[in-house]
Amino acid sequence: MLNPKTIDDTSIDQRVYTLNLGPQHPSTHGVMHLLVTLDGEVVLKVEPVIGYSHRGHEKMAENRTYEQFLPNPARMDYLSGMIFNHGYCMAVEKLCGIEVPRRAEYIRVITSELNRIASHFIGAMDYAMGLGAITPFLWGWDDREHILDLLEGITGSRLTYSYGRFGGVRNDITKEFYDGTRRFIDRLRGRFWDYENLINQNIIFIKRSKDVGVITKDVALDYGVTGPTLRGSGVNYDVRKMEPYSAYPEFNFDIPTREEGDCLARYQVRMAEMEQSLNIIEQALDHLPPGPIRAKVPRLVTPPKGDCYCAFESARGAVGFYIASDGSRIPYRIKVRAPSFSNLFVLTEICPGHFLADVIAIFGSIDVTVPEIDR
Amino acid sequence: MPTAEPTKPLENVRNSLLQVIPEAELRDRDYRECGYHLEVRLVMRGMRRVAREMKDRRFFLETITAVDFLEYFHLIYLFSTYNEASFRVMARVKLLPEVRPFSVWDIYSEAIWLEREVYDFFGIRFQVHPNLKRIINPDDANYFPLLKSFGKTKFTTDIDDILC
Amino acid sequence: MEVKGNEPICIPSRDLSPEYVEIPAVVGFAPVQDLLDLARVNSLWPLTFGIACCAIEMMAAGVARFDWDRFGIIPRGTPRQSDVMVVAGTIPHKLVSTIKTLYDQMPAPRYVIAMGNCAISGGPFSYDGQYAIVNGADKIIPVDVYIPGCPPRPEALLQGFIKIQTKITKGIIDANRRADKAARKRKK
Amino acid sequence: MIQAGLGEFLFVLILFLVGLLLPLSMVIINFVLGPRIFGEKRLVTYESGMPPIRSAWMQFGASYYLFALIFLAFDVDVLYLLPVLLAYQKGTGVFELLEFSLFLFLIALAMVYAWRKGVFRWR
Repeated sequence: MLNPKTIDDTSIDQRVYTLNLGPQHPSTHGVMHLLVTLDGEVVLKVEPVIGYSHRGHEKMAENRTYEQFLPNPARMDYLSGMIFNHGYCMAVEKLCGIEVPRRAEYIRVITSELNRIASHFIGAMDYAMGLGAITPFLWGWDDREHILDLLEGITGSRLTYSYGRFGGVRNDITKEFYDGTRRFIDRLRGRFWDYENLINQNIIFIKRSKDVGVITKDVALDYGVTGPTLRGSGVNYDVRKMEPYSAYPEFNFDIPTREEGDCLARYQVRMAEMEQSLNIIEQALDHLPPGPIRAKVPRLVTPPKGDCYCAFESARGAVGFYIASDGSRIPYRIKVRAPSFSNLFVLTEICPGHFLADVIAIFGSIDVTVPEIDR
Repeated sequence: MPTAEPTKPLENVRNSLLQVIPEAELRDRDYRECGYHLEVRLVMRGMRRVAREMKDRRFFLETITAVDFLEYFHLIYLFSTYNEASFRVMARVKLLPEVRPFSVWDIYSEAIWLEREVYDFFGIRFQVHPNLKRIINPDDANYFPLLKSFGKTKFTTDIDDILC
Repeated sequence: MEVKGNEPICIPSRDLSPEYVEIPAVVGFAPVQDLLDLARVNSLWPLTFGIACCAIEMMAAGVARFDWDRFGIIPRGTPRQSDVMVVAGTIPHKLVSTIKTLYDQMPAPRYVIAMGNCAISGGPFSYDGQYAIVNGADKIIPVDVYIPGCPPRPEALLQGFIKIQTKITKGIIDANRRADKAARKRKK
Repeated sequence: MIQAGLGEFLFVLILFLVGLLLPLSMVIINFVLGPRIFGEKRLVTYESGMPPIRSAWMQFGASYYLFALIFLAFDVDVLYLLPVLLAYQKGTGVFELLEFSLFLFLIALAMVYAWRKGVFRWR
């Protein structure tokens, strides 16, 4: 086979050509553009080109007060919008030193974990659809609609939530939400058995996923990979456990990891994480403390001079909000550390040598959201 | 396990960094208040040594970003660990606008794209970079968006060093 | 592309450039065309072109619960086989040439749905000094139906498709429905 | 008598005419009834929205050709399914089943041979 290092697409050898797995492609989860250099079916080089969904969030942050910037985080990674929203509120609270009442922390954990399950449904089932399995895609989205109904009941929106406020959450959870979540937990626990039968033992799914796109621990460290993609390679790094924030220390849940590091391992980690999230929600609902849902916070938050970096775990990995404030109402600089950005460029390391169809499988198993990369 | 003050690993990193770059200024920061444990303030020359030392101690490069303070830039590197109680080290480099910092891409492969993003938004040209071109903005764009001089930004004029 | 930061970015508003003018069919016989329109209405194949958050709601409209298959809507991967282009999401400058290329590669008759505030007017990201996005899809390609919302609910997207159906059949269905209602009232 | 002889070949003529007219009529109806658009990039080959990097005329690997051959083998034998039905109508079903499964088995042998030769491994 030709040596990937020395080949580029202008080489005289006719068999090598470069293909645009471009912005508009059914398998690229949004407008991701992969420049794939191929020798027949074998991939020699993959170069992701990004920027097709760049909206200038960070420049907007320098024109908006902290409150006006609230809707933006949920539109960065719209699959785990609730987690980003709470993360941004947590970053500003850390900067201003605002204490969040325990009930609000519990509500944040419940809604974040529900959003994580919804995001994993899309991540895992889009991966399965990348391999041609349409039924799990329909099942996954159907179960996800239950979560969206629950969250829409209390927040009013299905995808891009602005539910968090500095110092707590906007409104309390209702009785229907409480009962609905209980019913949802029981229903979903029964459904995992169906997914197990439909996909996990499917010989085609296993043959297409096993030993495909193996990410070793060193490569993961070199590229700063975090999240389920990293946990599929055997490193149990999860910001909820390593740097406990919000109310997570009060729940016991474990971090599922797999040792193989291939596409199947990442898929299994996502499915196992859904069960862990269900445990967390159940424990949070059992011990939901009474009390206020928002701390006393001035209408316009003016944090002191200084900067702070607040890390939290989204469905795709370790997200970090770096906020530098100059003491005024408008942030001086907000930098969002997007996990998808680091997870994406692992492709350039692990894709050479696979077939083109495997590149789509690997890209699906890494599960990135494009606007989060381009911010 | 809550992050009680991880004295043991933090001390190791502090001592090793002190040996590697004696001229840098190390500060302990309270994690609960600012999100990182150790801040290293140094000049551009020492940055590659810090990166190599962090790579040897199995830290991963969380992000590279810059903050524009009109007369100078702050180039911010964040390192974090996978394994034991995670703690975060921030390397802060003060750059004058025309200075071309060294690239750390051969130590951390992810730095290739992180540095391209910093160049794309701030115009900071890294030396010895494999292909330093724009990554997010259109290739024929002639502006560096996140500079304070570009476009609309409301910021108070009395900017001294924010972080002191 | 010369972009200065401080004044707002505005690409000259789309004059219906000649390349987008549809050349009508050779046989312009009305009843035949109406019959064809009725056939086109019930098999609108959208191009799977989701850019951002609205794409997720577009997929949700395609899945079991909202199920746009009822209207004969089958998403197609290539522009060569699609009738409707749903612009779902924000349009950065880097994507403008792609949208134009895809729109050109779609055969006539073709329609465009601008889904979400970003595609209508730049939505939550359009402000004085925005350097990255184009304020609205109609600055690039002629748009038939605008669906407000951020993101709009899947039902709103389905209603957008129905509105396109009414537009295609030039309101024939509504006219007949109104005529029947008037007739029933007169008979009472 | 010649006419009688000729009569049997009438259906071949009909088949040929239908085979010719059907696609032609589709193209003509489409040309006549449908509107047309001449966009600037209409004839550019579609490569997910980007200008194609190289023309599609290039040398392909040999394994594509072998793959196509094996597909052809099975495609042709599917073609035989229909005439077999018409031809073997006399006896009970068992004979036809045996006859045809033997035919399928022979073609499957070709596939096993290709498999052993490593055609499906693409290297």
